[in-house]
Amino acid sequence: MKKIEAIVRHFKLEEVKSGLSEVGVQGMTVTEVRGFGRQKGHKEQYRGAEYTVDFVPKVKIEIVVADDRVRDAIDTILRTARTGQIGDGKIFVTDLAEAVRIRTGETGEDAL
Amino acid sequence: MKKIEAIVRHFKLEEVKSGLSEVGVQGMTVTEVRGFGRQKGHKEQYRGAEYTVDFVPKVKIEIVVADDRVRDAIDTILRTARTGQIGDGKIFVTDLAEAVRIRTGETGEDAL
Amino acid sequence: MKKIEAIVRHFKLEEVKSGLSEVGVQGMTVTEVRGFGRQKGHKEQYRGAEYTVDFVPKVKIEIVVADDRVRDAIDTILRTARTGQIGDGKIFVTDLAEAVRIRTGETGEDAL
Amino acid sequence: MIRSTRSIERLLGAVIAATLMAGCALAQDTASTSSPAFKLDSGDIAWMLTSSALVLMMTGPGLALFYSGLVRRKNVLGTMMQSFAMMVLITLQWFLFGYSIAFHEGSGWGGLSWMFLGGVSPAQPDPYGYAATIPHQLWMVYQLMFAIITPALVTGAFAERMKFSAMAIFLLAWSTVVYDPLAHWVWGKGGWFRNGDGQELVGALDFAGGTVVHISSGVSALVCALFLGKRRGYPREAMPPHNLTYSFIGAALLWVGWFGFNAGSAVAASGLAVSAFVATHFATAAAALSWAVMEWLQRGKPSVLGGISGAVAGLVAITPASGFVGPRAAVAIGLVAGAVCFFACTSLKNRFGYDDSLDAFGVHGIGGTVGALLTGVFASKWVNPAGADGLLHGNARQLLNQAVAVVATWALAAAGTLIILAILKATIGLRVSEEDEIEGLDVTQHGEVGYNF
Amino acid sequence: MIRSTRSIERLLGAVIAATLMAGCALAQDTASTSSPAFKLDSGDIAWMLTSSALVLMMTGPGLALFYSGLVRRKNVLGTMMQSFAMMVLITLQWFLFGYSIAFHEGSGWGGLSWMFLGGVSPAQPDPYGYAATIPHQLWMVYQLMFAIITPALVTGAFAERMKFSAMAIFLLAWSTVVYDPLAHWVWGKGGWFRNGDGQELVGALDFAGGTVVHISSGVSALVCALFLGKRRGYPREAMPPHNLTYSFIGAALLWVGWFGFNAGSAVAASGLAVSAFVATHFATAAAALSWAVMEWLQRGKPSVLGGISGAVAGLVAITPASGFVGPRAAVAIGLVAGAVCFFACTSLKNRFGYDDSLDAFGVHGIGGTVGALLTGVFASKWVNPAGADGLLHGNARQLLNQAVAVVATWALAAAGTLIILAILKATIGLRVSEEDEIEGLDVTQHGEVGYNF
Amino acid sequence: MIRSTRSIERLLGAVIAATLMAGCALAQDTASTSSPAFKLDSGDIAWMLTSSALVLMMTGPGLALFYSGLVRRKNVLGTMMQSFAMMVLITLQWFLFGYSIAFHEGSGWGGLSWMFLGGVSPAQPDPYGYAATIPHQLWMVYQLMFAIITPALVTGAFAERMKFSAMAIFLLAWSTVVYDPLAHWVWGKGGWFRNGDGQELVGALDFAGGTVVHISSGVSALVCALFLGKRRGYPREAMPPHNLTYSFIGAALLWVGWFGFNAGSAVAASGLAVSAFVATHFATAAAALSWAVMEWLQRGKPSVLGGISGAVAGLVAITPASGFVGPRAAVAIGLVAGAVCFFACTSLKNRFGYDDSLDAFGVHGIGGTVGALLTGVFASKWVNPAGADGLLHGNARQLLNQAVAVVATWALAAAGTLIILAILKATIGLRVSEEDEIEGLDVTQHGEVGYNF
Ligand SMILES: Nc1ncnc2c1ncn2[C@@H]1O[C@H](COP(=O)(O)OP(=O)(O)O)[C@@H](O)[C@H]1O
Ligand SMILES: Nc1ncnc2c1ncn2[C@@H]1O[C@H](COP(=O)(O)OP(=O)(O)O)[C@@H](O)[C@H]1O
Ligand SMILES: Nc1ncnc2c1ncn2[C@@H]1O[C@H](COP(=O)(O)OP(=O)(O)O)[C@@H](O)[C@H]1O
Repeated sequence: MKKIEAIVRHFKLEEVKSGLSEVGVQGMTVTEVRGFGRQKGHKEQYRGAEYTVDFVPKVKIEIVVADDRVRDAIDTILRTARTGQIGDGKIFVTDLAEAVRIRTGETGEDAL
Repeated sequence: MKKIEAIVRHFKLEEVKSGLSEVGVQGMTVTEVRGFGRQKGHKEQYRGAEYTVDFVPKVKIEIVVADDRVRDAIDTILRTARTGQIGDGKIFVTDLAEAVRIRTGETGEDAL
Repeated sequence: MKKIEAIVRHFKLEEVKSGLSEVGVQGMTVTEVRGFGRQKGHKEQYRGAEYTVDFVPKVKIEIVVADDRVRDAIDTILRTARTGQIGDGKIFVTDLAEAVRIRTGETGEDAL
Repeated sequence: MIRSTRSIERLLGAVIAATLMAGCALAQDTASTSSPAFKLDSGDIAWMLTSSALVLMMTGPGLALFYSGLVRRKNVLGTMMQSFAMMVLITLQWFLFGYSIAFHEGSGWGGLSWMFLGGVSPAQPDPYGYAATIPHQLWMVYQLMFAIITPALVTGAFAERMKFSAMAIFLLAWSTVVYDPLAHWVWGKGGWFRNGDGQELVGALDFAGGTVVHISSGVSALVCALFLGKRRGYPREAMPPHNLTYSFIGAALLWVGWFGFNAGSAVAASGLAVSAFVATHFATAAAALSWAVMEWLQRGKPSVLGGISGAVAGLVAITPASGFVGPRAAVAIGLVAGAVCFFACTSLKNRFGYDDSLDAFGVHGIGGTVGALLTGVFASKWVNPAGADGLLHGNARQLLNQAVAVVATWALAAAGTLIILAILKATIGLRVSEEDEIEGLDVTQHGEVGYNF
Repeated sequence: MIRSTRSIERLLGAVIAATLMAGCALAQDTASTSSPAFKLDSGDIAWMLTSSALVLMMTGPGLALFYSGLVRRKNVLGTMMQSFAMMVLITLQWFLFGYSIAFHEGSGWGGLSWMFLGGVSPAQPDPYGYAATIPHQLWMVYQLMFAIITPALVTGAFAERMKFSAMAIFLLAWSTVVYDPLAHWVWGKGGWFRNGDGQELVGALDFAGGTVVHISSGVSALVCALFLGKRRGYPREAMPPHNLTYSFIGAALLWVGWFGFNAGSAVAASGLAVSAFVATHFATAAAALSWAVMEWLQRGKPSVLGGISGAVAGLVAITPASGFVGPRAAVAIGLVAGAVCFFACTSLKNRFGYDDSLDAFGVHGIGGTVGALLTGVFASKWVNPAGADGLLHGNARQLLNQAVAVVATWALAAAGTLIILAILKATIGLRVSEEDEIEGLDVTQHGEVGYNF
Repeated sequence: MIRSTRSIERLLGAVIAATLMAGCALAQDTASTSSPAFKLDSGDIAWMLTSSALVLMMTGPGLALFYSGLVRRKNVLGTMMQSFAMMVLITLQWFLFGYSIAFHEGSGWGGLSWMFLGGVSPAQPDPYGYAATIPHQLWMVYQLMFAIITPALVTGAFAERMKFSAMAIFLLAWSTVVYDPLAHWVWGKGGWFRNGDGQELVGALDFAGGTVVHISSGVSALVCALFLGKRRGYPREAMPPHNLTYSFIGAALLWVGWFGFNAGSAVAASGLAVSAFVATHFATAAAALSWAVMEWLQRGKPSVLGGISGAVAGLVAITPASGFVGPRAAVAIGLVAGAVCFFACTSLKNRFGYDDSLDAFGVHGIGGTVGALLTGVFASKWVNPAGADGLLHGNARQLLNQAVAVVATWALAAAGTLIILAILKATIGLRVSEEDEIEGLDVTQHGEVGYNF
């Protein structure tokens, strides 16, 4: 099993979710994050104070999938999350040692 | 060392935390997340617009433990986070290459 | 490639970010988290009810770097995030199987 | 017996609407015939229009904010909706028959002669001298604002767990069988406790609603808390206020709006209104200090929630006394009320373990009782010749009268509440399901969420 | 042709400021010469001062909260700023020439004799009898509050996508070529629809602004929604309100403030003011119930947004009628308005697919039209001898008059809006760039964010 | 020397409570003896009751929201609590002796004859003609609302870092040694600057508190900012407002409430009140425009914070002038004030580097000074015969008088503040510990958090 973490633009979340559902990914966990990278932030001004906000709001999607689904999942994310502009985000993949479904105690790919 | 990530229901957090403390887990990091899975979301209606909200609020608990504590920790989470209803959540385990305590620079299991 | 997760104090974020930028880390992803550990929380009282809040607000910084940059990155975090007081946080390092830049599809270290 | 609660609920809405429609269709509005024996005063009208607006503001957004800030995020809209529902439903009940029950002449109740507001003139004062210098409709609408906030106060007791439909029916019924008669007893022409007519059984002083508004709502709240039972997880789970800043804003608006409530109860822009305004303000400050100092001494820190709770307790306690006492007595009443309500909301509640979620009993029930009794201690004819002297001015009798009215109010409120709740429990049920309680009222009762940050 | 929009915008600001400066410098304020034939009434002044404050409160914070709660988080400040800009810009436009256009004597418009408020006395009533017992300046500033809120209402149609500069210029122009003339037609001395002078073309009843305020803003809103086009992603993407609690607070403040709007339109603390206050309150409750019941029947749940939308619809619909009907007719108007506006904001909007983002048309355009027409049905000389009888009182003619005024208002509003928008689109452009729309108005237009939690 | 600060603080609370108790017990309220020579006016009373409520609303929730929106999330309650504490503590100080110091007859101060409000009648006007047509108690409570907001304004300077106990003691002392005497000098019978008695040293015009309220609080704020030092991390760390929407709501409520402040200062529902209302409104809009245009020109974007800051600057600057100038002069004053305060809060502050956290000095100190001086330029006897002519009407002398009053106010405020702060620093200490500052005032001072989302 692999854990895929994708950091994508907010307004792409729905599309990515639908895409992943279509290729059979049945669960995912989403977190609000702030990203720093090539994409520029913005400036804010409050009376005399001026701040450059380097962080851009993003969402992180985590999905755990069986090894043979990884390619599909990555391709789907690449397809649905891409705008072609700087700041589209990243996909990071890590190996997973174990997965457990809390409700049933099932482990491994059965837990997904 | 292993990193255990457990995605559980909000109102189970306290119980899980106490349970883990009892089996000797001394630290953890918690994140608000939204989960998508078998558990159904809800509908919202605002004047003419109707939305199906597929994501359910969950909390993610991350704990890093020595290899010999993993079993205990997982069992504790299973016991304390379970309601038996769909949506109880998952536990994911990954190998950790290194841990460092920022305050002291200690590494490995000493850092926990 | 390695993924470095650092849990640090809120008000250290800017410093850590600048430090990392200086040693050539070009991207990072930040999440608001709550930490439980040796550092004490606080008490809240609302009329008759008294709560002990064990969780302390922290930020989690995630950076993915090439293997040869790991040492530098960790050292930088240790230097910039440290106050010497309990609660400075942890650094966790995991191996990364793959990284992809969504915009271009580049993989591996090119994706960073 | 009843098969589908949901369809019943819908039916109910439709029936109410249809009744209103019918009422409107059948009865064309006509202005009252004129009578020469009155003199409207534009200053008094100006103040009473303003006061009416202020008292409405107390419920929405005032109380709605005060209460909804104290619940958990998932119930913020449900809690606001309870106050809002009173603004809507009690207004229509008042139109249909509520005002008539409360303020038409009668001993136990006022009857139904003023249904659909028939005979309530926009141009002339009421026939009984409730308000000699303003049109009858203005008195009617001003009193409506009181009728709205009173049941809204009760909602604090069963926050975060009652079905919206049950809440609506309960409070409509409660308003009809508890509030309206009680208002009649204390303020209505011919009412048993109405001071000064010479026909009353027991002359109790209640300037702006210590018994009618606060004891009635507070005691009913206690009954509700006991009857419905605790929130799931109480007191084991932490249930801190989700947005104390809302409670702060709400409390500040309550303070401001309460000038309409108390000084407006002079029903004129007169010296008496000024006196009530001043008494209200000083008692509020004193009670806020008193609660905060208690907290500081007992817990080591004065809190915002403590300060604003004290202020509300002071506002409650001065309400019955506001037109009968000067600023010194007001400060004394405030100091006592702040401390007593502090104990009611902390030690007392914890000792008995009921889940009066937002302390409607602790603040309104106890604060109202303290205020009603202290009115019998501090009232003075120097301040208001139309009132009575209290214990300190040599008239121990008045304290007794106050006690009688307090007991009667407790009894009516408790009995009325109990009966309605029992009937509703046996029919449509009172509480949301456990699942819905966990998910929250906003999504389950209203299909919305408060914040989408 | 125009090279740099940005510098033009800046220039514009500077020019406005300079003009104001010049006006101030050239024309020293002088008090008007005195005239003996008037009698100020302190009660009326008190009520009208209060009403003016209340109507300002309707825009800020009332409407600003109501609207900004409905948008997405990234546009919360931009939306508030639109209401705030009206408080600032229309005030200065009124000072420069707006008031003169609207209220100086004339048939189609009032001309420019009262520019810089010359001749508008702080001490004496106006020369035409708009308000006999209060100083002219008070009438002027009270009317200003109406002129502020009307364009602010329009902003609901193009929320989340219009450039701040374009919005400001559009609404300044709109106020000048739509609002001011329309106010003149309906209320101004010599205006074509002004009832009761005997000089009018068609005597339409509009007590507090059903045509002038609500139809004009609502219809213009529809034109804006159609002309600007939908928000990026609408209706595919979910765009739930980011903070319904704000909308609730806003709606409650609108309700409270509306007493100043409607009862204030009696321009005295009189029986008529009381009658308008009462009609307003009961219609509002009825409409809130009506909308909520519709929702309950159709969707299975009554919502907070439904309840408050219904309340606002009721407030809108009763506005033109408030000084001409009693409480029963008010309830009837409210029930109809709540249901009709519910359909307008749900079925109608979805059928035609325009993106009237915050339902400015559905609530104000439709609600205003319903109210204006029903005024012609329910109006009664019993309630207001200075008014007229409606259909139900045997005068079908009045309904026709109302219809004429409605049509004229629709026409003026639509035409005026269209022309201004077309000009602006061809010059500085109306919408923010797609990127800016995604990032939000707060950061891109104002360099700020609403919440830093 | 002092061993336990905490126990001292608790003691203090207990002592205050005990004193109040004693005062209440010893001194029974009695109504004043009657005197025939007065005539109350219900319209004036109505307006002054309303104004008193409006001015209280300015502090809570108005200013509390305006300020608390500008701080960081962790200090939101602490900041609200500072305003709330003034509502409570100054009320009781006023009751004990504050009112007597400020308004009893005397030259430098009023003495203690009216302690515990003895002799302040609810039924008759005050003996000195402060307010001829309303009861003395109404004047007293109206003035109290001014006494509350003034120290609350000061809190903007030391936001996010002062101990609650120190803040409370500091502002109680400040109110006693700075505000009360100053109010006496400018408005009190026999005061050195009180215009029109013929006994004054220098006749300065201050209609509603340019010197007494705004310069005094603003200058004291600067002293506080310098004396306490910067917030930890300022200006290196980003400290953006945590909730600008609150600041917006607060500013809008300030605008609305300020009508009570300025038009209420006519102490009657008169033409003068109307004139002040109008001047207030137009100056505010002009200043908001002026600030926003400056920002647009200098920074490329007009901001919400800029707009509302400008509005508040306008309200401040027009305050002393509001009863002496017409709308044109008001617009001129607003335009100047907006621009000057913009520079004070941006360039000036950044140049000198003090941490006046919420710009209490930049807005109130500078805006008040600008207003006080411009009053001496634009004042006109045409507008208010009881006032004086200014420079533009041929009386250069008045500008000088204004300058003298301004200097005296700066001096008193600075000296008083410095002395109290120095004493407190040497005893209980002023700032929270560095740890507490990082954790925030909410948790460390009050044991609560603002939001639990
Ligand atoms: N080295 C990294 N480690 C972790 N997250 C990263 C890293 N680099 C980029 N990110 C995340 O990816 C997001 C997009 O990166 P950015 O450089 O802006 O654009 P792009 O993905 O087009 O190269 C960032 O906002 C950040 O959240
Ligand atoms: N494949 C997955 N990858 C990551 N998170 C998942 C995955 N499947 C489920 N989850 C998380 O677990 C939560 C519970 O899953 P769900 O399918 O609803 O119920 P259950 O755990 O009982 O099977 C989800 O809300 C989601 O946060
Ligand atoms: N075993 C653990 N697993 C995951 N996170 C941990 C663990 N221990 C500590 N943390 C995180 O590190 C933070 C700091 O830990 P703490 O024990 O308070 O201080 P220190 O880092 O100085 O030892 C905690 O708030 C928590 O977020």
